Amino acid sequence: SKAPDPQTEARTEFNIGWSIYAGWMPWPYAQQAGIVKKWADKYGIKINVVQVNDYVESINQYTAGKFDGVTVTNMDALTIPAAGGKDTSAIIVGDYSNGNDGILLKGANALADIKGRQVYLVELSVSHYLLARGLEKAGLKPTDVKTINTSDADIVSAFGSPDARAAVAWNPQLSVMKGQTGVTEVFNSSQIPGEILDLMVVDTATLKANPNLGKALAGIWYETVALMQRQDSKGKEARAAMAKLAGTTPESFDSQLSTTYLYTDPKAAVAATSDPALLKTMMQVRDFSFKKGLFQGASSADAVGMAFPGAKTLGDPGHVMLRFDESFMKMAAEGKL
Amino acid sequence: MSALLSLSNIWVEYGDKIVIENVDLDIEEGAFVSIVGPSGAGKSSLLRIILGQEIPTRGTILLDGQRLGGECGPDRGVVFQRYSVFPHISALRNTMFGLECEQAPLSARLFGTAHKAAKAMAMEMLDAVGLADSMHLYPAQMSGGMQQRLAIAQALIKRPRILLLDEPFGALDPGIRADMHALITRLWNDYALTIIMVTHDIREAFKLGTRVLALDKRRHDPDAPHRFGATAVYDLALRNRKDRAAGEELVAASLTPKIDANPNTKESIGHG
Amino acid sequence: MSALLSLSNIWVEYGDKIVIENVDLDIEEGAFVSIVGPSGAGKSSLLRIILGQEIPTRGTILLDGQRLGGECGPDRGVVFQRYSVFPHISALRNTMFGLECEQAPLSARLFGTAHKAAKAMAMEMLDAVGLADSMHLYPAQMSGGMQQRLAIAQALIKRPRILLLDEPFGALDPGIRADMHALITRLWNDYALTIIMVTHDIREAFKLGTRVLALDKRRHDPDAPHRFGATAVYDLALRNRKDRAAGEELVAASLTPKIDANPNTKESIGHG
Amino acid sequence: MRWVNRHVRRREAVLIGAVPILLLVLLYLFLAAQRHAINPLDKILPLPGGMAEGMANLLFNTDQLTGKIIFWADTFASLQRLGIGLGIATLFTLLIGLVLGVLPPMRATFGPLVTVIAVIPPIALLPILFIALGLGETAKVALIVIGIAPVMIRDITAYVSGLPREQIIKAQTLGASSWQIMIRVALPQAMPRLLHAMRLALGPAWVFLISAEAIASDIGLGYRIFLVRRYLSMDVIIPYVAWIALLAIAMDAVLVLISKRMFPWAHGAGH
Amino acid sequence: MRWVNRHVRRREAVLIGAVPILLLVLLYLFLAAQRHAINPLDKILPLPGGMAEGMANLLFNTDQLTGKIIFWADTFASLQRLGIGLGIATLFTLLIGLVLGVLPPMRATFGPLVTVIAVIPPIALLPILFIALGLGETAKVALIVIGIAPVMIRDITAYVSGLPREQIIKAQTLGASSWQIMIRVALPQAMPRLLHAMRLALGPAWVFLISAEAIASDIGLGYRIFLVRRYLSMDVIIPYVAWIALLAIAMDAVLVLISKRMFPWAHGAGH
Ligand SMILES: Nc1ncnc2c1ncn2[C@@H]1O[C@H](COP(=O)(O)OP(=O)(O)OP(=O)(O)O)[C@@H](O)[C@H]1O
Ligand SMILES: Nc1ncnc2c1ncn2[C@@H]1O[C@H](COP(=O)(O)OP(=O)(O)OP(=O)(O)O)[C@@H](O)[C@H]1O
Ligand SMILES: [Mg+2]
Ligand SMILES: [Mg+2]
Repeated sequence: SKAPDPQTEARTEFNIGWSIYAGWMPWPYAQQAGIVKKWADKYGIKINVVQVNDYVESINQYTAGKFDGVTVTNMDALTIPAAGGKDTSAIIVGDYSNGNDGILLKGANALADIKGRQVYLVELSVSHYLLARGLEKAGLKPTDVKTINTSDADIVSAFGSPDARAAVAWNPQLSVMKGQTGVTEVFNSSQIPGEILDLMVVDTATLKANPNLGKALAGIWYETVALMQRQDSKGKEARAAMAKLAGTTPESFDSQLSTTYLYTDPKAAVAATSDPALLKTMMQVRDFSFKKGLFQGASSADAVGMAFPGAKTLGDPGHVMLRFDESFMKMAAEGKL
Repeated sequence: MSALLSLSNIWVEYGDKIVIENVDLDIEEGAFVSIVGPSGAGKSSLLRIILGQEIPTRGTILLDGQRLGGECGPDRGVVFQRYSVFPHISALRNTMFGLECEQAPLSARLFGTAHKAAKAMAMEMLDAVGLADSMHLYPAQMSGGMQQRLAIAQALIKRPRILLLDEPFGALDPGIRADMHALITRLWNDYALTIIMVTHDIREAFKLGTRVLALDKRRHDPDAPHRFGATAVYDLALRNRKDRAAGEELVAASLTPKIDANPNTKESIGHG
Repeated sequence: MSALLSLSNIWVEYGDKIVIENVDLDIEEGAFVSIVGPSGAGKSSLLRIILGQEIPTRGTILLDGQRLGGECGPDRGVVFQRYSVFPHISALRNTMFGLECEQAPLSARLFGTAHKAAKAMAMEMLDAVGLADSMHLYPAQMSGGMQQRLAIAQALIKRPRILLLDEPFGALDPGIRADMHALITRLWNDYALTIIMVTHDIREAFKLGTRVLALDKRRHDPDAPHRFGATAVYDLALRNRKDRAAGEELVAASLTPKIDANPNTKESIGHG
Repeated sequence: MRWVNRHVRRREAVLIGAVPILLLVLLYLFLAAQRHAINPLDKILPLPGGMAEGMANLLFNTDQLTGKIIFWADTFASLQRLGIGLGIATLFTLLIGLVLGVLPPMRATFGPLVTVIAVIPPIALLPILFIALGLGETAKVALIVIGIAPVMIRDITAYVSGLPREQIIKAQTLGASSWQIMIRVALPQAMPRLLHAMRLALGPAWVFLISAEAIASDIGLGYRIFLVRRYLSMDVIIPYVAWIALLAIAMDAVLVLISKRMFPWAHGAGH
Repeated sequence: MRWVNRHVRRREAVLIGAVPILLLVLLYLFLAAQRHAINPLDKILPLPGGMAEGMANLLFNTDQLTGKIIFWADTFASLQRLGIGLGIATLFTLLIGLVLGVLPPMRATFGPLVTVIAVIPPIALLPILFIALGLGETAKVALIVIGIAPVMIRDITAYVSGLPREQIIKAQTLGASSWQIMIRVALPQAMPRLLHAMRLALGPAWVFLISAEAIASDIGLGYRIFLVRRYLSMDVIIPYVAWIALLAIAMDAVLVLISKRMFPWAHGAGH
């Protein structure tokens, strides 16, 4: 809170927060491998990639202005910073969850069997969203289950208790929980493809004042993703390093990647971002969030506006707080970085 | 041996320091032993050893021919020099404590008639030490002398076979002190107690005791003043008044101050 | 008024209980006041009030004509009845404490020559109370009498204008007690101290004091024994030996026990 | 008058003691107003108006599922857990602390075990706790007990074993057995210290309660705080935390009162 | 011999004290073996072999980034945070505890504030803490300090203000000012209790350290525990927790030793 607002000033040093998730591991790896420094130097800036062990806290810190950018899902970007009045731009659509989130039951193998059970999940998260979508598809009402808020750090051990007979989780926790005896995955995010997106978002004002930040981030991302996709020893080495950073084995990390639909090619990412389907997805996410009361105090689901490529908007156009900005991905696609 | 208590070759040492050296002592059942001696000579230490609170570094103590194992029990009662009573209970309950422990092994509390009887006994004892009016006070609300009397009442009510008293009347005025003398003499007679009392009042020692033990430092080595090794320098059995008077003079003379006293002081010793 | 200390209409009450009632007292500079009286009469309470540790429920105390505000300072030294010294420092440091506080307001510790000088003074004082050999002991390693002497040394080294002593020689044997009498008399003479001493030894009171105050209960109401309201029943100024002898007899007779004593006891009173 | 001697009267003390707390509140308001002047939508330090709005929903609307007002339901659930946890911990402390404090062989045998349990951070071993005790109320209460009891036990053990040896000797000369010493000498004297230990444990007890409710729960003050933390809803978190502090201070005051009423000898100045 | 009187010699005590801990370890091994008999892949109670495997990687491989062995790097980072946190908390305790304990007006004024701070669960206000202090070392150390200092301060304040009034009076008659009473009477006598308070604070200090590392960190014992928790890698968590316990017990032993060496008067039985 110094006199000149740091978010509208041109600056040279930026902090980007990240937390452990298969689709976000390229960030710390890029830092470790010197890719971050390479791109930052190119644009004459300095980027600190800071790990936050607790996902929620990383978003809180971003909302509070301690980070200029953060890795986040589309739903949390909408309901946390955007709904909190922080104008946020999603500049990289990294991947969508293609099975990285799932609903697990013990001693049952159909989603319909979830009826009447207590479901352990991180409430008001993408897990909650996935559960809502699953229930909808199974023809169940939200009141057919009772949710128990469970911290993401503890959900694996909580599910180990005989008390817990249903849970919703994401990877890497999901893969561990699935491995327990008598557990079946009855629904997962591959059945709602493209609805759970993993993003890199930055503060809109900062981005406007420092477009170089967006360029550097896009440059870092696509170089790293390209590297990790390689099937040679270099790519394998990169993936092994990421696995280690995530605290797991290369095999487990590869299996997590297999349920992550990475937009390795910037063109694909641009296409996905410009696809009208994104509007539909975000509408669904928004309506769910509003129903759950996540737009604090707002009178309608339209209260928080969203902007999409091609000047399309959703909700209140005078109060746009979340912008899907494809321009940096486009530059990467066109090799202009 | 017919001795109730028999100490042989007792030493008390603290590291390099020798406090008590080679004390041999036989105490008969029913004796009233007064122990006198200069401050710091080891009187309290000796009492603590007989009590079983401390174990001598050398030597053995036999009680009824049995070796004492560093444990004290209801056969030995004690009034400590720094009269310590239980701070968390009233004077009455402090006095009843011994009775309650004896009669209610499990709850250590009495009810109904047993309680009434114990209370009556305790009140009688408190009356004897002049604390009848103060029975509901906590120790912190009492004067020094009152606490000392409470400690006496607490120990006497159990009528222990051996009663160890460490300067029990130190904080009392002459009037109450005389009452206490009477009380202790009566209980000693009535219950055939064996009493060992430390006192710094030589007259008191000779008045009450049937035997007076003077403990004093054996060595005054300026190079090792802490290795004084006190022992019994006099051990006088008193059968009659003549014995008493002679003994008192002897002991008072031997325990006079070593520092040159001014005339004023000298005069007082003449009196003593 | 030329009185150093002037108490007027002092009352000490605990709730319903009246301990001291309407005490008026003027103490001249240089006086040596002995206070005697039965246990629980309020002697220590009176001392605590003069010390400033407690505030009387009624009445005023003037020191040099100034009202005492419930605070004590280096002008008044004290030896408490339960001789309390600092448990965490050695005898030597306990004795040096007052000097260190005076000379080093900030660190309360002395170094170099100042330390040496203070240490020499403290050692001299410890020698005077017979603790020269024990200067490195902690209080817990000392006998009762040694702790009491340490408390005396600690208070005396400051040479306070007013010295308040609450049964300071209670735990001492006659030899050392005589030494202490000599010491205190010498300091009182040399430094023109004003001393107020509580004692239960009437002979000591008359031997040392220039004035003897006998505090006793004013009422013995069986329905309200706790509202005794002690006050000064005798206040004797002593100028010569005849005064002393007469006073001693008077006070001793008036403070005799109220309970019927057995023959054995009676005899001792004759001696006292 | 020297500061050591300036005693403050009861009623004045309450007033004086309130001043720094009020200043803290004022400081908060000042900082919040400052942040809001720069960014009216600031979420981190909400103004009282914002908090009132944030709380209104929880205070006046009933929950559809349970039909209860959320705020009171949360309070009740948390207080129940805390009360049971604190109660069990206190009971354990009394039993174990007395036995270990009075009986040297027991202290030698189990003292090190208590130390080991005390220094193991329970939140690191949650998985084992879940398996042993499930995910229900038991586990939450157990976490509180495991969190606070070892510290309390160690404190009481140290206190009891440090009682003047003269008292133990004296009791024995009066015929007291080990058991009688335990219940008549050690227990009553340990009580004021136990109440003191409970007071000191109140803070940690709330921490463990909140941690437990953060892990798996669907009601409770800690649950609500961690739920809305996702949205940085400090407008709810701060009133909730203030409420927790208020509850804890009330408990603290009650414990002080109990101690003064029931154990006057431990508080009366004596001389 | 009555149990109250059975004193255990130093060397025997160490042996006897080890027995329950060994039994606990045996119980663990028994339960783990039982679970593995049912499900050889059980992750919750790993067998020693499994733990050795789990730890091998952390113990023998160096981290590419830092070139250090992860286990030692974690240990060093955590110990540093803990040490600084504990040190600052102790310093605060000494300063504030003494001032509040000795000077009644200060106690009346700031005592309630300390109580309020003590009962506010710091983990509920983590967002504010991290925002105010950043995500670096400061915030982690601060969480430890805020977590343990208030309890310690309250304990020392209560202890100091409970020193026998005679001592304070005596010191004044010897000419001591409030300040001198503080440093020469209260401070040295509070030291053994302070060391006791530090010992009791060790457990909570580790809890807060782990909580802080769980949220924002990239190195440390707590970080590692929470990192592998996602995979239920009890084969790493349990050795780490055992290591934490060992470190804490070593610190505890050091504190006891310091107390006995430096303040013999507080431990010597006297009479
Ligand atoms: N807090 C208190 N509550 C009630 N009564 C008290 C309290 N403090 C002291 N008293 C009473 O005050 C009276 C006087 O006590 P004080 O200590 O002054 O007696 P004393 O004359 O010094 O007796 P001693 O010679 O035995 O030391 C006693 O009867 C005692 O019971
Ligand atoms: N823990 C200890 N360490 C060193 N010396 C000790 C210890 N305990 C006692 N002493 C010494 O033992 C000696 C005897 O002490 P004791 O209490 O038996 O004396 P006392 O004859 O009762 O004296 P008093 O008449 O003054 O009470 C003293 O010189 C004392 O310094
Ligand atoms: Mg003695
Ligand atoms: Mg008195």
